[in-house]
Amino acid sequence: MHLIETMNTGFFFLAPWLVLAPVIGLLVNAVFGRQLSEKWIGAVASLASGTAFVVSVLLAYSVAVNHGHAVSVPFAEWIHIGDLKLDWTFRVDSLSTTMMLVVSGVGTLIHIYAIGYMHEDVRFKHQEGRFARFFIFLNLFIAAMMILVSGDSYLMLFVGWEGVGLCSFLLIGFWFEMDTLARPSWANSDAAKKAFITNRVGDFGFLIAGFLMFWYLGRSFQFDDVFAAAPAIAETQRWVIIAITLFMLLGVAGKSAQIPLYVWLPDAMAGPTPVSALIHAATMVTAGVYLVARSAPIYTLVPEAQYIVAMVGAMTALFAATIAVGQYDIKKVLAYSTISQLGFMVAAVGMGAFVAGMFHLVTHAFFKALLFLSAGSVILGLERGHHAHAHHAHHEERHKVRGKRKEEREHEEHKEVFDPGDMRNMGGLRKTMPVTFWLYMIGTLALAGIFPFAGFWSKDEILLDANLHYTSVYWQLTIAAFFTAFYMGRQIWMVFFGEARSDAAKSAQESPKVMTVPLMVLAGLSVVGGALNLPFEGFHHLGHWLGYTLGEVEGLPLNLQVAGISTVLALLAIFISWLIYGRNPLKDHQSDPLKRPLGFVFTGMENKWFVDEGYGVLIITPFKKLSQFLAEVIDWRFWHDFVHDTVIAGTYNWLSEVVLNRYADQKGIDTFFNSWGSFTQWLSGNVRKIQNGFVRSYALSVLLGVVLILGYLILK
Amino acid sequence: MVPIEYYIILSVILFSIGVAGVVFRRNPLVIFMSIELMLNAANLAFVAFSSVLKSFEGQIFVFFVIAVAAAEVAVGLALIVEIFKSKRTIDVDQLNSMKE
Amino acid sequence: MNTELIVFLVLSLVAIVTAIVMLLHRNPVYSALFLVLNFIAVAVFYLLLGAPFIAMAQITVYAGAIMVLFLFVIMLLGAERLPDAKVLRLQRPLAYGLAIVLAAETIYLLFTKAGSNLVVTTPDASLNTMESLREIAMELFNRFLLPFEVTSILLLVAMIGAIVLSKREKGEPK
Amino acid sequence: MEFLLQPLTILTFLPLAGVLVLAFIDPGRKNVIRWIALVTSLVTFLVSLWVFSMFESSNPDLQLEAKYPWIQVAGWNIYYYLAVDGLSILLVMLTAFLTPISILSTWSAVEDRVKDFMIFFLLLEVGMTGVFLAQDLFLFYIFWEFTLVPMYFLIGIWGGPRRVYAAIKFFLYTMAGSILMLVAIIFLGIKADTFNVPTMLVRLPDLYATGTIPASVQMMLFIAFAAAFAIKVPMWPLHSWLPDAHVEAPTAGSVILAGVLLKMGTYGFLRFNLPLFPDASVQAAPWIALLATIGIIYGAAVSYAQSDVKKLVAYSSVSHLGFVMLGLFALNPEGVAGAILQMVNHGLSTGALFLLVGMIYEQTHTREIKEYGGLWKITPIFGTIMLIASLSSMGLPGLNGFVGEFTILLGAFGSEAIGNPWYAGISALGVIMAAVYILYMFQKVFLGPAGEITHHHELKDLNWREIITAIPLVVFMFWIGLYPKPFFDILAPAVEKLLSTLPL
Amino acid sequence: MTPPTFFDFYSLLPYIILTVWACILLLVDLYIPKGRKGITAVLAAIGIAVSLGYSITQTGIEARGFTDMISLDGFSTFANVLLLASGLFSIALAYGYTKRMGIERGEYYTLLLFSLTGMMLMAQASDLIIVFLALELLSIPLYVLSAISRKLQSEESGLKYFLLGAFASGFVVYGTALIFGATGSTNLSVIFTQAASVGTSNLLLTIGAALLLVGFGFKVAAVPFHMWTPDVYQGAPTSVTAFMAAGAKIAGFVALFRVFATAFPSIASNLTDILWALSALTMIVGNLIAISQTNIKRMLAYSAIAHAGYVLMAFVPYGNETVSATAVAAGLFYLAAYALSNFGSWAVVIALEKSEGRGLGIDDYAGLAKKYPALALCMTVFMLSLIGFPPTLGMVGKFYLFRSAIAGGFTGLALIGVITSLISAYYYLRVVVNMYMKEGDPDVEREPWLGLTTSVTAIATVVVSFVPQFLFLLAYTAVLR
Repeated sequence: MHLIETMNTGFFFLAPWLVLAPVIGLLVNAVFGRQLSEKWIGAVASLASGTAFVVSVLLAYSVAVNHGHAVSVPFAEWIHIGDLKLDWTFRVDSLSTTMMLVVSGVGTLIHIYAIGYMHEDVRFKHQEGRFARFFIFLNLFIAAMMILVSGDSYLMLFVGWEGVGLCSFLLIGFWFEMDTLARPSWANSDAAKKAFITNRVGDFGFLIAGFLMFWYLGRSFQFDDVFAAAPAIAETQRWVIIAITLFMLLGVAGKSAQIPLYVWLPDAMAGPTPVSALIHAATMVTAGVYLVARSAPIYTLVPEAQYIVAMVGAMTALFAATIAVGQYDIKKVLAYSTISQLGFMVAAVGMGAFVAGMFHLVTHAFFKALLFLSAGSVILGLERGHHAHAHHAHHEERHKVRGKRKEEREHEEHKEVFDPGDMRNMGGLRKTMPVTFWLYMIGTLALAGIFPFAGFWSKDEILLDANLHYTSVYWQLTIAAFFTAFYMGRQIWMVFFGEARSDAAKSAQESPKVMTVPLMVLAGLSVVGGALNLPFEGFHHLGHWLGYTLGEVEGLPLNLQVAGISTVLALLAIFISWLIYGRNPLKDHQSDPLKRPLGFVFTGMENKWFVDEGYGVLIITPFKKLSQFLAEVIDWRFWHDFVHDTVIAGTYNWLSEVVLNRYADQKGIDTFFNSWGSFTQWLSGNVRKIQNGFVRSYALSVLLGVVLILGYLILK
Repeated sequence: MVPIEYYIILSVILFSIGVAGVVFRRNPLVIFMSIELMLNAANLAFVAFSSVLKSFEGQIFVFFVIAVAAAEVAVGLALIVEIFKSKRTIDVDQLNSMKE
Repeated sequence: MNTELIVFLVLSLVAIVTAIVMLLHRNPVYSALFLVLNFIAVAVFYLLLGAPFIAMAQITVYAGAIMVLFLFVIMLLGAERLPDAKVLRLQRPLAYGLAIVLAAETIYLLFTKAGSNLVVTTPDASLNTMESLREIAMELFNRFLLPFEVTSILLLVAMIGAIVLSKREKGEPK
Repeated sequence: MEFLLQPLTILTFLPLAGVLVLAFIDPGRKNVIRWIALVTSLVTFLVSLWVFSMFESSNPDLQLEAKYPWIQVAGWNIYYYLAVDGLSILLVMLTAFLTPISILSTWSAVEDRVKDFMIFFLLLEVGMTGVFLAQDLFLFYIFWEFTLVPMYFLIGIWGGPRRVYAAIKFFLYTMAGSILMLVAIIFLGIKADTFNVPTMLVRLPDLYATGTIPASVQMMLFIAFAAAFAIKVPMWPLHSWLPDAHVEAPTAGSVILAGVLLKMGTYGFLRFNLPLFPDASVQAAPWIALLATIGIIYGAAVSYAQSDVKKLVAYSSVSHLGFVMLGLFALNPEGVAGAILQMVNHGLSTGALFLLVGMIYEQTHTREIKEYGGLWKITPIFGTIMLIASLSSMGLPGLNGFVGEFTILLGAFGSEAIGNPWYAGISALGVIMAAVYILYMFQKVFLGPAGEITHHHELKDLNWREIITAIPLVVFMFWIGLYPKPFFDILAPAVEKLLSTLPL
Repeated sequence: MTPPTFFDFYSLLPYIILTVWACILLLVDLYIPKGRKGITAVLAAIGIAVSLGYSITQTGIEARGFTDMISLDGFSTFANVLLLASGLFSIALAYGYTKRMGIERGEYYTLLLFSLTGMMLMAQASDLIIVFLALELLSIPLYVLSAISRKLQSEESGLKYFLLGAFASGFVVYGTALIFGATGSTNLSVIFTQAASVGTSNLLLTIGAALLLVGFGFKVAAVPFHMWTPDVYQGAPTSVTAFMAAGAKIAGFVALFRVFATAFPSIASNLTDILWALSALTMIVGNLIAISQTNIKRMLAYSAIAHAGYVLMAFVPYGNETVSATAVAAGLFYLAAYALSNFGSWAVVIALEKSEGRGLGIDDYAGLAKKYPALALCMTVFMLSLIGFPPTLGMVGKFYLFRSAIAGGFTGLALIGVITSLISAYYYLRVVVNMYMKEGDPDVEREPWLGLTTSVTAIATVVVSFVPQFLFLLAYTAVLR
């Protein structure tokens, strides 16, 4: 660890600007957003993100020229109390710069793309005012993500970790008053909430891991301190390390959408498509992978935990892939695909194949962003087609309802709701949207792992490692790879081939340049991205680069058997998908041809194996019931009303009735006053019965007093 | 000679009778008489003690008690008469207009 | 058993019986008359105890003036015999009970439990002289000057009080 | 009369000057009255800044002492003794800070008997500041009880439909706790022959060591003090008055109640229970931690089931204050400092929540969650500020709530006094649950389709006055969240000093 | 044969002035035309003021006079000042009220002065004879005053007070007789020396003291000797009630303190438990019953009972050498605090009382704060003071009481005290609730003397709570040694 002062070359001092640039961008838009035009807003936001990218490049360069030495750039003190010393310190090393480059690079491209996308999206939804808000959130996300990847302690990482969770919430709920089909609904906001809360469950794991770390591993959250202390503890208190890693795994599962916490990610597709691309495919969801990679020195101490991580990843990869097969929504397919691919990465880092995991992370960022953005392009294309069609048809009607509110009008216009994301509404788009089609093809091939696209190399490396370490993981991943190719093939055939199955698809229009150009860049990267880390001696660039941080690992040579099996399976899958979907294109309103042969299995896939419903029954409903019970029965009726108002009051009532009073009379109780008062009041009402106005009784009372006093003196 | 205890016991008995009268009679005049009986019992005790202790103080106290009793009677009887004028009865049980 | 004791016992019997009759008699006139008897009996005790001055005061002030006033008022108000009590029926037995307990407690405390405290002696009749009367007078105007004056004020106040209570201002309802 | 010129005296009693001026104003001139109250509270805030500028944060001892013999008859040894140290300065500042904000929030909310309202409010400020500054138990007790009176009126006169019930309940509950404390105070005062806390701290160890005050009595004293403070906090299960008081109180009252009055309870634990009864504190720590943990989980769960926004926020206080208690009785620097900071945080965030809920209530006159919906679209500024306050309340890193909650949980997790990490571990679940109920509230009110209420009311976004009211709170949420160092610098020396006296 | 000296008279000067003044007033009143009895009131007030002035000059002087019948010391001076001040307040309250209620009679003030002399004598008495005579001297005018209104309730209250008062004096006389029998004297200092030589086993003395306690307990309205209080307080004209509630109670306590602290310390171990029980019972019963009252006069009557319990609490450990001084001082201090709040609250009651005797329900206070904010504020101060809540003198007073109880080792009693204070908060606050939180249209008599009394007592209640030193000092120097 070197401090900035000792370094003579490099741009390390720029590190804070990774965060500051997007923050400035978002502040500019927040303050002046109303005055600025859409172009300016987009430009400011993209510039902010671009600045972060430039800084990332400079930092990467600096790391390179300093032979990969990790450098800490202190920025400010944060929390100093007792043994706790937390600072805002940036850590620049090869691992973090890799992430920075991916985040800011892909992020900038998506910013640019979003200028075009959101321009149309806000218009279709008649919400022009929201354009600026979107970019504010995007910049906020970049800032948070930068904090996450550049932090030099677990806590700073956690700050970014929660920050991106917030952005995810805000962006998923961007269209918070509607569902994905722009109908007034709670659906989008539900999805947003679900994402945040699920993430928080993961964060809980992270927090506990952090606490354990602090109290057992050297009272620090600094990566270096923790790593330094870990080996000794692993000798003496092994359970601590295991607990830390497993609790951290819970965090990883939350953020990177692994079993059992992946459920939020498919719903997150409620956000605008650039969000899906940026947050829910390329960057945020990979934070978990980054975390495990970052914690490599801890994980390698406990192989049993590593095995669990790998198994979780592998199972997720396979499980999500099966669901993807049964989806009709173009983005849902990609969402499950993302979960599945994240499973690959988590499995990789779990096995200790950190480089492979990171490699796949990078390439996946390229091609999955590409796929999502292209999907967005498709959706907007359909939307345009739909509007062109609908505008014509409903022109007359609109005049009549001008007086009504915008949404209501919107409402009535779309009585028959058109879903531009449903693949069953598509078909034959390769003719109307050729550019998008080709870009989508590249993404698909990369994802399916076809040689020589980027995905082939990275996935292959994971499979290589899996083959070496855990056979079960290897086979699960291989099968998942097969499914991947299959559902992507299915998608291509359904979306771009065959005949258009809707009016909108017929009149779909290609997207503007501002959207397609970034896609082309991503497509290029998806093609050549594999070159980062080819499995040949001397070409392990990424491995070497990450080796600065993770320790030099010898790159694995190409194993033709593994590569062969996966390639053959992928091609086979695409072929089968052609047999089913390509040869006989889907007709309008025709159900999925797989439905009949697979039966309930397909129903399971289609309905996500009913996991959401299971959670509903097992966790959400019981929690709701419990809290209702606590609130209404325990707290209010029992504690507030019963104990305070009835028990205390009742006991005294009973006492006063039995002991003091034969003429119980409740009229005196002023119901206005609180119950505690009324019990004493009642009691006192009974006592005062003795106060009956008779002189004789009063004298008796005096006499009684005297007799008692004398009696006491006798007894004393 | 009669032992002092006898006097004291007698005085206690008279006092108790007076107390009982105050407690259960309803005619304020009789109540008042009972109070006089109590004072009288106290006086008896005083004189008895005074005689034993060979001190005049007790007797003098008794003298003052008698004077005070006279003063009380003046006021008390006036009150009773007034009440009778207003209410046409002197039953103390009827004096409960304020029991709430 | 000497004569004095016999006198004492007889008189005390008289005193107690008259007191009880005073207590129980339903006609207040009889009550008042029995009280006078009681006072007279007590006055004799005073004589026995060597306090002739007090005995005289007892008879003139108490039995004479005060009780006459009582009788006067009773006659004025019509010697009302109150109807039976409708409420607090328990009052009477309670009063008996508690009064007996009170007497028993006091006697027990004074003579059984505390036994030794009271110096049990017989009264000294030597006080029973004219000399002692003079002494009382001297005491009264020397040591007890202040109480004496206060008593005078007290009587004045009682007088004012009685007047205030009975005198109606002009225009007040009768 | 020299004591009148002491900074802390001025700070405490300055609002009285406003009260005096107000007393001679015609009740009909409402705006004049409002301005006078506002200016008074602002000047008080300026004085608090002046006090703060004189405060040396590196000094762990009591500072700016104003100590004058007050009642020195018959062995009473009562001093007029105000002083501030790292434990209290933040709360003093919070009080001075929240009062003008609350007054500003009543500008259009209180139309009825404005003069009385402002007088009570300023009196309340006197009491609260006094509680945080008093170093003599007698003086403390006076301020402590005195705060009840104006608050009682604020709830009872300007509150909701069941205001009288709530006001009386509030009064009796709080008083029920403090009377036990009164007995304990007197007992201590007699044993130590002084009511002056610093002196008492010097004398008590001897009394404990020699057995003049045996351990069991120390525990009873601890409990007597704790009774007063725990009701005020309120700790589970003594929280039953809180929902009533909060729901019925007027907005400004809720803000102050949540923002400052509840802190008096936790502050009491910190200032009196810990140093005065060190052995008992250490002994009681696991039990308090248990109650705090139950409170955290219970409060969060109950919040989630509320249909009334204000009630939801009120119950969230039970949960949040549970964190504070957990931190205090972690008895390590992380926990205690975090707890103090969390007191401030809770004042800011829950104060802001009540403020904002009040602003919308003023327009709609309903607090039923289900009648709302989609407000963010109609009132974007309001929604954004509410979002920030909500996030702060649920402890999002970067905002103030996180710093407090994290340090508390961290402290409690490794606390020797509590003895096991389970309480902190379970309490951390409260972080999830906080997200559940806060997001539930935020979603149902601000997200989703436009609710029923928007059909009946033309909702307006915040006006300038309301924005000005809310912005300072937001600024501090970010400040403490991003750069809490100055705050911890203030706390650390005093906390270290406090903990050094505990038998750990 | 030693004629009384100048010192004898000097030691009793305030009393003598007042007595003489009262006698003269009685004559002067004859020449004051009906309907202008306000002049009598002013004259009476002047007399009290003169007496008060002399009383104040006696501060710090200790003397004994009239063959040790009376003593002048800090205690008596404090009590005299307190009593005379109460007298002034009582006249202020009566000034307009008597006219409004049609009971404006010159004798009213004369009787008041005589009663006051009785109270003062009570404070100075150092012989049981004087105690007894003073007791009667203060009581008899009160019996008459209670019945001075021609209303049935008033007469009824007078008779009840009289019968029960005489009954209680019977116990006092009998108790005195027993004490005399045990010690051979009625002089307090003689009793003290005699009693000390015999010790705690002297049951004759103990019973005598217990019977005295009954008598004093009756005067201060301690449970179970309290039952006359609500009826009498309710029936008597309110201005008389106020005087009774303060003056008679102070006098009763002063006598209790004086007699017990100077004569009976040696038998404290016998009496402490009795005092404990009386105090606890009084606090509990008084406060509990007060809750259900709907008539403010009755409510204040029960509150007066309850306060007797608090004062008694301080006195429970009176036998403890180190504590008894504080106990007496605390009691005196509290009595002063109580008297202030008492007169204030009665003044408000009078202001709201209608000539028909209406306006006495607690409901009649609804809306007072809106219409008469100053009056409502004052009433709030009094209520808070009676609860024992800062910033009022009542709080300081209660603190003092609890302190001496705890110092004497009676923490349990202090606990009962604080808990019953909590209970009392409930009914006092109900008045405040009515005034501030309910709608109503109360009507208030605006009388200058009433207003003055209300504001002076309210301000004093608050201000003195911040600067209680001088009162502390006075109370502390007033302790009996």
